Amino acid sequence: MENLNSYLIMSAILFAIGTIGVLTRKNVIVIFMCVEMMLNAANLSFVAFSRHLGNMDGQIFVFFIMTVAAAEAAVGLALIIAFYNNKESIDVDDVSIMKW
Amino acid sequence: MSNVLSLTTFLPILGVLLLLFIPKDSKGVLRNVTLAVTVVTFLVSLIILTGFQANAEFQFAENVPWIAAGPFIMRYNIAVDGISLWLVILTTFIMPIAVLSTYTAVEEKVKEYMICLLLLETGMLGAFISLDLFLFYIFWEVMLIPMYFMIGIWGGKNKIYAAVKFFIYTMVGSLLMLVALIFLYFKGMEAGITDFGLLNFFSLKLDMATQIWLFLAFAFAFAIKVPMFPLHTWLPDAHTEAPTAGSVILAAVLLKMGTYGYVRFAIPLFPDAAHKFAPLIATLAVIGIIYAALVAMVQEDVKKLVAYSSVAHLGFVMLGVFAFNVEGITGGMLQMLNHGISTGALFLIVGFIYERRHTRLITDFGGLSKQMPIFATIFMIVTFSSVGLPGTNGFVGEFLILLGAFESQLRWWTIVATSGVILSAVYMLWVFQRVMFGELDNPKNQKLLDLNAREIAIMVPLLVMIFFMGLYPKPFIDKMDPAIKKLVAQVRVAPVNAQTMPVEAVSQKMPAGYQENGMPPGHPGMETPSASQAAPAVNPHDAK
Amino acid sequence: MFDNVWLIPLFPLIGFLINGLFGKKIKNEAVIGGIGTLMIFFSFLVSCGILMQMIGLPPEQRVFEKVVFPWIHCGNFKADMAFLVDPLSCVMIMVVTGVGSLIHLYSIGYMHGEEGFYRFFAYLNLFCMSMLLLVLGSNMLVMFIGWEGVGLCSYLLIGYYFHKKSAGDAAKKAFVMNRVGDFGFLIGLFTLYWWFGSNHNIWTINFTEIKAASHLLPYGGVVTVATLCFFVGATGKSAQIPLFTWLPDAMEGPTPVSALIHAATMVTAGVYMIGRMSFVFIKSPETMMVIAVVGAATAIFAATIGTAQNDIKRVLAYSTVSQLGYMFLAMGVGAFTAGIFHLMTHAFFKACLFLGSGSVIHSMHHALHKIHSHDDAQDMRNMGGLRKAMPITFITFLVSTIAISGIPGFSGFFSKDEILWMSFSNAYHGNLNIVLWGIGAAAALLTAFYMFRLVFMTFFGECRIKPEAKSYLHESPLVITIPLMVLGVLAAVGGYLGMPKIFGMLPNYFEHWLEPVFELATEYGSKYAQHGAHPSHTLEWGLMGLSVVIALVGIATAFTMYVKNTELPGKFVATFPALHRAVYNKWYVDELYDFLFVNPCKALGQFLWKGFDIVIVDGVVNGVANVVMGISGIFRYMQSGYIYNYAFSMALGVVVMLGYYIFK
Amino acid sequence: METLFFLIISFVAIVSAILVITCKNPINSALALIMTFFCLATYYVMLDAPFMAAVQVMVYAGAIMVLMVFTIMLLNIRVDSSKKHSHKLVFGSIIGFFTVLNSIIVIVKGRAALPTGPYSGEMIQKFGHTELIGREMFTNFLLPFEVTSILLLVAIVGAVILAKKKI
Repeated sequence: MENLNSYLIMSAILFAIGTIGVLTRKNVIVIFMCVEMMLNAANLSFVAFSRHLGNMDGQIFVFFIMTVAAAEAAVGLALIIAFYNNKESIDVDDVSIMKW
Repeated sequence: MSNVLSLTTFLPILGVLLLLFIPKDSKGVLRNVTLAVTVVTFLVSLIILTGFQANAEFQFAENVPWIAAGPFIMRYNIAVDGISLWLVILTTFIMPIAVLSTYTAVEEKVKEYMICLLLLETGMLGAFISLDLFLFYIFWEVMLIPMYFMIGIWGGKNKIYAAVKFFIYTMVGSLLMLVALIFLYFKGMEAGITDFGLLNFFSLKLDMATQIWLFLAFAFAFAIKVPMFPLHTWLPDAHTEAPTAGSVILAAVLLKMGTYGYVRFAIPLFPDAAHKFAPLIATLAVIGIIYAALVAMVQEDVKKLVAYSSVAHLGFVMLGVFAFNVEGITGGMLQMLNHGISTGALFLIVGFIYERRHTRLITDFGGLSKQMPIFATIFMIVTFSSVGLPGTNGFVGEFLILLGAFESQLRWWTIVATSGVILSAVYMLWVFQRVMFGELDNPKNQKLLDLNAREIAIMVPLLVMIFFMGLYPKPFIDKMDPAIKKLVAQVRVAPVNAQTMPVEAVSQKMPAGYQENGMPPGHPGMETPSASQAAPAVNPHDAK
Repeated sequence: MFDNVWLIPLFPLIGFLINGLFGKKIKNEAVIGGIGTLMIFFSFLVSCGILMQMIGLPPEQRVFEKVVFPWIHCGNFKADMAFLVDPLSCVMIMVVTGVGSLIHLYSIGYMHGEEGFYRFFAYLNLFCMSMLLLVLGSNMLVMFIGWEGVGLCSYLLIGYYFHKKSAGDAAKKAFVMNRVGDFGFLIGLFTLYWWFGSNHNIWTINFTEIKAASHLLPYGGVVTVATLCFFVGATGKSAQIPLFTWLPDAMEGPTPVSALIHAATMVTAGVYMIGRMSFVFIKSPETMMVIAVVGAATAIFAATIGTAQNDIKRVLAYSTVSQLGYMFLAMGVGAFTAGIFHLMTHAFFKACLFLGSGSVIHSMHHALHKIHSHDDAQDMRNMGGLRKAMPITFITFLVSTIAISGIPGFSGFFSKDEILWMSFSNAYHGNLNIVLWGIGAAAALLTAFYMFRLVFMTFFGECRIKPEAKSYLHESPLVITIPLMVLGVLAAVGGYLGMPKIFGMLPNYFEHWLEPVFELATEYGSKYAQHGAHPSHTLEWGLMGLSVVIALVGIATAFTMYVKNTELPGKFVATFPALHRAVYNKWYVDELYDFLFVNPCKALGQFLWKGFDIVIVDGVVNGVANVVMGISGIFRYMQSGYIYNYAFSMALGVVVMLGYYIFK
Repeated sequence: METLFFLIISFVAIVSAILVITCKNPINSALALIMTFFCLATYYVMLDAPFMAAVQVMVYAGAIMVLMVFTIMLLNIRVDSSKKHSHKLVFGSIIGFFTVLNSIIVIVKGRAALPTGPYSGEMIQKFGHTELIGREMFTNFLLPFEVTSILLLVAIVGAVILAKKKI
């Protein structure tokens, strides 16, 4: 087993890359994938800590996060399809009616 | 049957659940189910009425732990006494009538409308029976939301403005009350009170400055709801824009929340401050009476006129309540019921003609008596009830209020207020004359139909109550009397206490004679209230 | 019998309910009218029974109180639905039910064919019930139910022809003016209740209890305040200055209503109330003086207006106001018995006069209707010479006119002369007495004048109605003339019940009858009365003769002006145009009130609504809202709607917060 | 040996993660993301959590990514049409940089708590990871586990409604 810190740093890097993706990309699906990546980064921390502390709770949480991710994927993709049906586009810049 | 009170309160919610399973297009079913739910609620509430013992105790009490969040302990603590009993009954009584009045008035979004009505009923009932300050606050807010939607969705032309105005006005008051409530709770914690139970706070001895601030916060919230001059301007707008049932409920029950709040919370919690502010509040009440009457006189819209007359009537209630004697408060309580019935009936009447003509301008009418004799008769009876003619309900309350206020230190206020009796006759009769009398010259009015069976069925219970309460108010007074006597005893000691400061200032100059008079230093004259409270106070922890 | 006193108001109530609820379905006028009339007649029978029983009792036992059910009990306050039977209320119930029955009977004929026939009888019964509650109430609150109840019925009946705007206006005016009076009544009630309660711990509004405790009341002071307030109530109900203007307008109602409500019963409620509480009123010399002065002033003031009116009913209305002034004058000079006596005789002759005028109007209306003329059936200028067409009406009318004018032998003479004599000889008002008497006498002159003017214009001279209508003029049916005849007889002989002692022919039954009611008041009054030399019989005879002469002068003037020399009135008007205009327009009192009260109220209301409510209160509220909206209008540009902007700010926030905790 | 393996895996993970956010074609991004997920599964194996690794592969790499790829295909979006990418990239990179910086400082400066739980490496070897996690899941976390099913149900209903209707 490797040192805890290295896993955490790895997790941080993946999370940051995911953030950058969410902030910079315009394609909704890619943004969505980046969100998944951020969730996975968090999962990694959970598992690493769980192993370090000798406690299963973290892994159970990961399990739940995966469930949520699955649910999110289902609903989110449905939303994207609905959006595409309306706008013929999946560009987030086209979703700007949520303003003043 | 120990939790009949909860049953009454939450039956409408069950009704909401039932409604959820009914398709929204079957309007008839929706209406009938709602009506059935409200009628059943009324019947259940009659159990409370018949089982109620005419004493000063809180009855049908239910007290279970509810939320315990750190230092905050809220309990589901409900009960009725003579003060809230009749308001509960009034609420359950008015609801079927209000529902019945919407059968043809509301055609869009019937399901949502009915759900709003039922939620509103739960909110109102809950607020009347809560003995836990926090629970009260929650119900208080619960009432607000359905009403907001009722005005905002099913209202008239200017509905959004009216709804938002109503909401913001009420919300400002509520938030002040919330702050005061939490402050009061912390004060209570210092004195060893562990939850929000209202009865615990009665024995809390607050110093004058605290009392004043807390009273002001509470009074402000309630004054908006009453509404008292000059915080009344939301009322005409809300009433004019609200659908008929909304106006009826607003007038009949929601406004009573304000006055009830004074009787149940603001005055007994802060008796000294209440006494200190009595002249001010009486002044506002009297201004309200005269002012609203004068303004009502020149209204062009019938509904607005009725709304202003509400302000005047509730001014009377406030005057009676702040007389701090049995007659005044009994009169105030009776007047609340009377106003609920008479003004509710007036709004229904306005609703009837609005449904037929889609206008409420007085000038559009005239001579309707000829075309609608039944309507004319009912309108007249209700008008005279509103004017306070002896033999109708309006008189008993108004008379007791004026009598009580005249006995108290508010004598001069009373004399001015009594002149409101004249003005009320002026504006009510004038509008009656302009709508019902004269030539039937508007061609649109010549084809008007008289009331149908449903509309008559709506009005008959109200008319019966108008005469019953006017001719035989004894059962009403008897049930509320002990509770009011207790309240008066609780409050009456205060004048001595209110003079604490000057008396103590004087007593320092001549300590010898004064202290020997049996006045314990610090809280002169406070023995009596604690004694009177010791007996009835239901300890919330034991009650379970 | 006393125990059944509650039946008296109950019968009319039943009649009201039957006619009110089912009258529309019944349709048959005879049934409706029959129910209405019979119900009040039953009350009359019960009243007779009570009267008989009371006559059989010794005077000091003639008080009986019957609690029907408890009404308002609250704290110290206690008011039961209870009835008080004593000689005074006995007189009143006899008058109300007796005259009431006759007028009901009359109405069957008079209202024949009217659209709301059932409505009329329902209201009439309701009125009788309220009036009976008023006179029978054993406490002020029951009295007040009746007090307002009669106001209500008056409202309903004046507004009976609701399609006429003037009727609606008049009804409203009557109710509102009555309300002004009620305001006074209530304040008076409160004052008395509060004073007794806080000073002597006697919390009561019961007449008997107040009477028992009345020795505690001081002279003047709080009693003056209370009684003045009560008197305001009385002025409203009994149409005295300053609240008299509603009564002439009330003539918009059907004529039987005018007879019953606005002549015989309701308007006398104020007098009755003062009589009922004489033991309180007498304790305030100031109030007594005010009452006397107001009464006298009203008597003369209304009489002057009466001389210039052309509407037959309006003349009678002003005459009523004037006669009520007499009654108040009597009350004010402590001659309670005389006041009540005049109340009774006035009920007879004025009811007869109104019904007679109704008969005339009925006939005129019928005739004008036949020729499709729109001439006013009530305008005396259209009448004349009717005595041949309507002999019974004429005779009864004439008898009543003689009675009201104060010709010896008829009822009005005894009561009016008693009042005049008492106002001259009473011991309360000192030098004011002569003035009071003078005004009373002057009013008597005017009364005789305008009443005979009315008779002459209506029944004598040329017939001024369009010739083609003449043949349609005829005597009214029996159902109308029978009440006229009964009342005519009563107007003639009713006075013998209370013949002044000075005549020595008959004992003054009336005075003896009411003695137990008023003796306490007399006793209190004697405490401050200035007893001068006892006025001699010669003086009394002299004044009596003088008043007869005055009446005759009035009659003679009227005869000259309206029979012999009919150009005289025109000349008179031409000579004093301003005076005539003022009198004709009722001294512009209505306009004055409009200017002083009505218009300012409306203007104030408008100002408060448009100025205060909308501009100031709502302005502040909306202003706050607008400020919030303005500020948020700037901040809203932060909401670009682009998701990455929101995500960016969120991420930035997280980073900054984290950074703060790390680097702090 | 293990360190080297860790570094290789890390390298692959970071490169594929960067590919996710840089590829123009969403399909490519998706494939890169699958790669990242595999790397994470490898980490889990290294952390003595084989069950988690299996789930990771099945749920993420299998189910979710297939769903995504389907969506991409369904919508037939080829190339990200973004033009003004640069300034956003700068801001995004700054945020990303500071995120990493913050995290690393926390990780380096902070000290993890000492092991408290009973699940040591030996224990996992002895009983098997799947059994341990199952025991935990169906005893202490039974209620949340069941609630999860409702969440999924709601998600299914939501997805069906959203995808079906023309909103």
